[in-house]
Amino acid sequence: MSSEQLEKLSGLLGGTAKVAYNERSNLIRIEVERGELRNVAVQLRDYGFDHCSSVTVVDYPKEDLMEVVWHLSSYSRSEVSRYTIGLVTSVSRSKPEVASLTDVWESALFLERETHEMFGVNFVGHPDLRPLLLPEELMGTWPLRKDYQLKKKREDVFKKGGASL
Amino acid sequence: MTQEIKTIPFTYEALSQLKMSEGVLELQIGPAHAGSGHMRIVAWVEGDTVVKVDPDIGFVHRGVEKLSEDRIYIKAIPMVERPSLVDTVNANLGYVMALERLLGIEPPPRAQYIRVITAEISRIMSHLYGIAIYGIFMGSSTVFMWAMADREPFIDLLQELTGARITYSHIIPGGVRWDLPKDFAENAEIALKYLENRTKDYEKVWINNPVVVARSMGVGKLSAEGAIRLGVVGPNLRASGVKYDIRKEEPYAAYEEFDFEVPTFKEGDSYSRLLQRVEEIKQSIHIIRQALKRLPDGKIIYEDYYKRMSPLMKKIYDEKGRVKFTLMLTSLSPPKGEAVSRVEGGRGEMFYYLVSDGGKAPYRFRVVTPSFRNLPFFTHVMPGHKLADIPVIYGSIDYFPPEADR
Amino acid sequence: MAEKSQKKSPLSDVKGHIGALSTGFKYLIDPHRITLDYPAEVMELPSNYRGFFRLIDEKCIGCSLCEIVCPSNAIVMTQLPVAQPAQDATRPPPKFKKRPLVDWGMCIFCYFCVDVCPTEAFEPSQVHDISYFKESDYRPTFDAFLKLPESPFKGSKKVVPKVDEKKGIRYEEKVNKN
Amino acid sequence: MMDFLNLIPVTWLPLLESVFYALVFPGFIAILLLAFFIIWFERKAAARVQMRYGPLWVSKRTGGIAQLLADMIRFSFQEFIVPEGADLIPFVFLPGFLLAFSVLPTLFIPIGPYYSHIFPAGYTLLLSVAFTLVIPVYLVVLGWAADNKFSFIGALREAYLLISYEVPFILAIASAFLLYGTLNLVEVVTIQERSLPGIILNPVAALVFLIAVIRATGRVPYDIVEADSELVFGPYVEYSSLMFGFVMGVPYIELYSYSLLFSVLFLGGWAPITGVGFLGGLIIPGIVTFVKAVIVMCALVFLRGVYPRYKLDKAVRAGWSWVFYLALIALLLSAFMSRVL
Repeated sequence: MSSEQLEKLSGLLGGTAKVAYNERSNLIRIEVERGELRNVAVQLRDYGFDHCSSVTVVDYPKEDLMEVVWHLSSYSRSEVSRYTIGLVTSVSRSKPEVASLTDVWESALFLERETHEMFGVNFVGHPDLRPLLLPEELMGTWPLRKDYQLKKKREDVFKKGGASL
Repeated sequence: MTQEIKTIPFTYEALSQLKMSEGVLELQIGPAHAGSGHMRIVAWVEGDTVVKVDPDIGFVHRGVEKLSEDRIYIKAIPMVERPSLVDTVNANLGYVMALERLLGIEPPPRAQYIRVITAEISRIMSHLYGIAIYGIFMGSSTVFMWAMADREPFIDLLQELTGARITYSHIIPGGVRWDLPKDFAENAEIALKYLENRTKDYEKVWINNPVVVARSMGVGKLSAEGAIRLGVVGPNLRASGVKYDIRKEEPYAAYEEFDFEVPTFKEGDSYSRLLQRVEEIKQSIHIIRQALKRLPDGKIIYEDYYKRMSPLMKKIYDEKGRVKFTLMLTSLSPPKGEAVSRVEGGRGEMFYYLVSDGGKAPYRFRVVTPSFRNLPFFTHVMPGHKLADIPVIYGSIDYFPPEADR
Repeated sequence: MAEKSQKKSPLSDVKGHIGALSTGFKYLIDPHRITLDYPAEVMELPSNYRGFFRLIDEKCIGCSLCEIVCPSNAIVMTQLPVAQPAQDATRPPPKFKKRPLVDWGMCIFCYFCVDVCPTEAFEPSQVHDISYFKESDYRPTFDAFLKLPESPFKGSKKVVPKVDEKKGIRYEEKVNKN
Repeated sequence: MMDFLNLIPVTWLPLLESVFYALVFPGFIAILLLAFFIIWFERKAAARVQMRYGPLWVSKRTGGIAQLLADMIRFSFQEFIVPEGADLIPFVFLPGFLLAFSVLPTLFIPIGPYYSHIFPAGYTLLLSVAFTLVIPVYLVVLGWAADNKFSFIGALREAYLLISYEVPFILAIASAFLLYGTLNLVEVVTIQERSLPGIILNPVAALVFLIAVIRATGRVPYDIVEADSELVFGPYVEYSSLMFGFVMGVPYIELYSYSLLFSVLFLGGWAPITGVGFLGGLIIPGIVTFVKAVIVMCALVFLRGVYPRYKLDKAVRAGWSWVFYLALIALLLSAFMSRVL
């Protein structure tokens, strides 16, 4: 991404957002405070990043924080459609709560639902946070977190009368 | 005389507050159903009209992301292929590209060309599989058998190359595992010619078949603006008129050296999605021919890796064109950092996000597959249609449940 | 850009019906059959087909690289006693040797192990259609792992698949010399 | 053979002939053998179009013709499951009714000039059509009795399609009646022998008749009632074992009676060959009508290899629009043609 486009983008987002450019993956990483999240998202959408291609969480138990990452890219604006934006905001592990961006990007609907059931991040304002991939009895175990060991957890599922694997 | 389908409330809130009138029947088009595949489509039907659809997926969820966290990097290659079993080369290519972007290595040109050739053959097979499922969902077992049988020449091609029918695990960080056999070019040309004169039969029996036209034209309409808002991918996006193909927007693996066009349609209904796939098969044939003509010779694994091979491995590589795995490959530990790679699979954009902490196994590995991105078709596009349109829309978006569940 | 043609007129319906029926009839007269009469005719697979493989004991050095690289953890290294020579030679061979054992039920035939082995100790074969009655047979003993399983359909007619312009896949009778 | 006939006291002759008529030739035994052939032909023809072999291993030398026998044996060993919520009496007895009523029309369709000695031939056209109309009613009740959402929807679909396609069907029959001026099918065939076969006199009526037959027996473009990718198997979803075999065989028997009627009405029945007496008047011409009916059945059954499925609301709308107009045209055409005849 040419440097002046980068400057224009970070200038647009105001000083708070930290912008880093990963040249090999055409990835622009934007770290944002939780409060700032919504208006940065709205600015990005108006700038041209019109859909969300992935929502996920990178879990750091040692630093006791979870990074919630929205990956955005653009269908409509062809000069930026080459790049992916990684909109990152960090959340505490004890009470993981973040504003849901489904009203900004409707395509984040099922992605946020899956991230909720896998990590337990509560997306405030999401219209329909039911489990998507996992059965009801696994809600609450947040299987994709680092502290969920695959082997040990299988016995608990057996004890609770879960499906025998 | 296609009657106007009332505009569908696009926002999810409007859908979830839809009041259920008393005469509504809740249909569980469940996992064990001839028209649902490995998922349950819960449809609220009033008379013959679908009022609301809620897809309940996850029946074939393997947990690829969790499994990859305590396995060395190379082990994830066969695992990544399994969910999108019909388009294995693109899935494999996406993961390996993310790994190469972490490691900072580049495969030699010949390996890039072989990747493009196998990826395009895999795209043709994926489109043929999509047409087959579309056919059987609309009731024509002929097109199902034809499309499945027409994959056979391509399966035979890649079987000569890699030794497996579908799960090739052909692409490794830094290049590919086998070189093209000698008569690969002629066989490929024969297979492509066969498919070209088969499209005439498909046109007569399927594409211009009046029952197909009547059944799919105007069904599952999605405007370009709606497609962008719902974030759908692949042929379904292009059939709605959005000209977006990752091979053109963010070219990878030698795609910028070939000239091919990205076909788009305007109507965005099930019929144009079918035509979109046929057009894309023609473009893939065009690409394969160019790639085979201009195939550079040279190594199929990057130089530094070849130097580390033992004399026995070098002998095998020179004689049989087979890449042996050196210790470098089994104990990959890329530097700390993250990488994103996007690949235009047969069904659409495959998204890979790899975070490494310098260890032997990926710290976080995120896969988003095209079928998962096409889920909004169920909730937003199907309501308002007839019950008989559910399999038509389901078949036209080429939804593959194991790929959506990962 | 490839514009889709709108449905023109009922005439195109009639033309469509005739086209569909005539193509169907054409195939009714001379069908391009692609399916094989499986147990009677067996497909001859290419030489690099990834089928069952066996261990060449002399070449194996017990480095357990195959166990490390196997994606489905199908290979397990086992301790095997080494036959001690009668008189104690100057340097008696080690009492135990480590050899891999494969569980065919778990194996996905990706041939990572065959490709990682530094001494080419695995000999591949094209035999793939093997099934056992007992689940335990899927974990062969060490001596069973040294021999290649032969296909149960050795007697049936061998055909070689050839890509064909008109029929897609054409099967040629394989005339076996011996 | 001939002297054997006059051994039987004369008074018994009509009874024996009608029993033979009902049970052996165009009746039950012929239908069973034909069901073997037609189901095998459908699967084999579709297989040939679809680049595969179709049923083969059951009886390899004869190309798998005994497939239906194998299916029947398999069905008879399966357990017949009656769902809890199902309404017992209709659920269990209706398949039998369906089977019986689908065989009945063949009684009233003459296949030889000798027919009038066996049954009064006066209103054969009306009677044979009347019995074919009863079957869909049983189907709707059957779908309702099975207490399953999919079979309920299947039954409703049958009702919709029944009404929208019976009107053009009756109009086609009326135009045939108008064309020939008589309800007696034996006379219809004699008229066709004098002039041209019905399909040339009034092709539009023949087309509408065929479309209605495809809808009534659920052949492929119209297998909307038992659409497997939407309703799994329509009204028959809850059936298993032998009942399922019966219910699956009913459309084929219906197809047989319809195509027998079609060959008599439009293909000139036993036109070229005619004769007198039991053997010459019934068996030989009967075989000609039978072969014409089988050809019509093979043509209708072959559609499975070519077409996908039609949609319910489009099929119903088509039934009331262009199929209905075609039927009216057929009526006008036969009005005109009857002047010429």
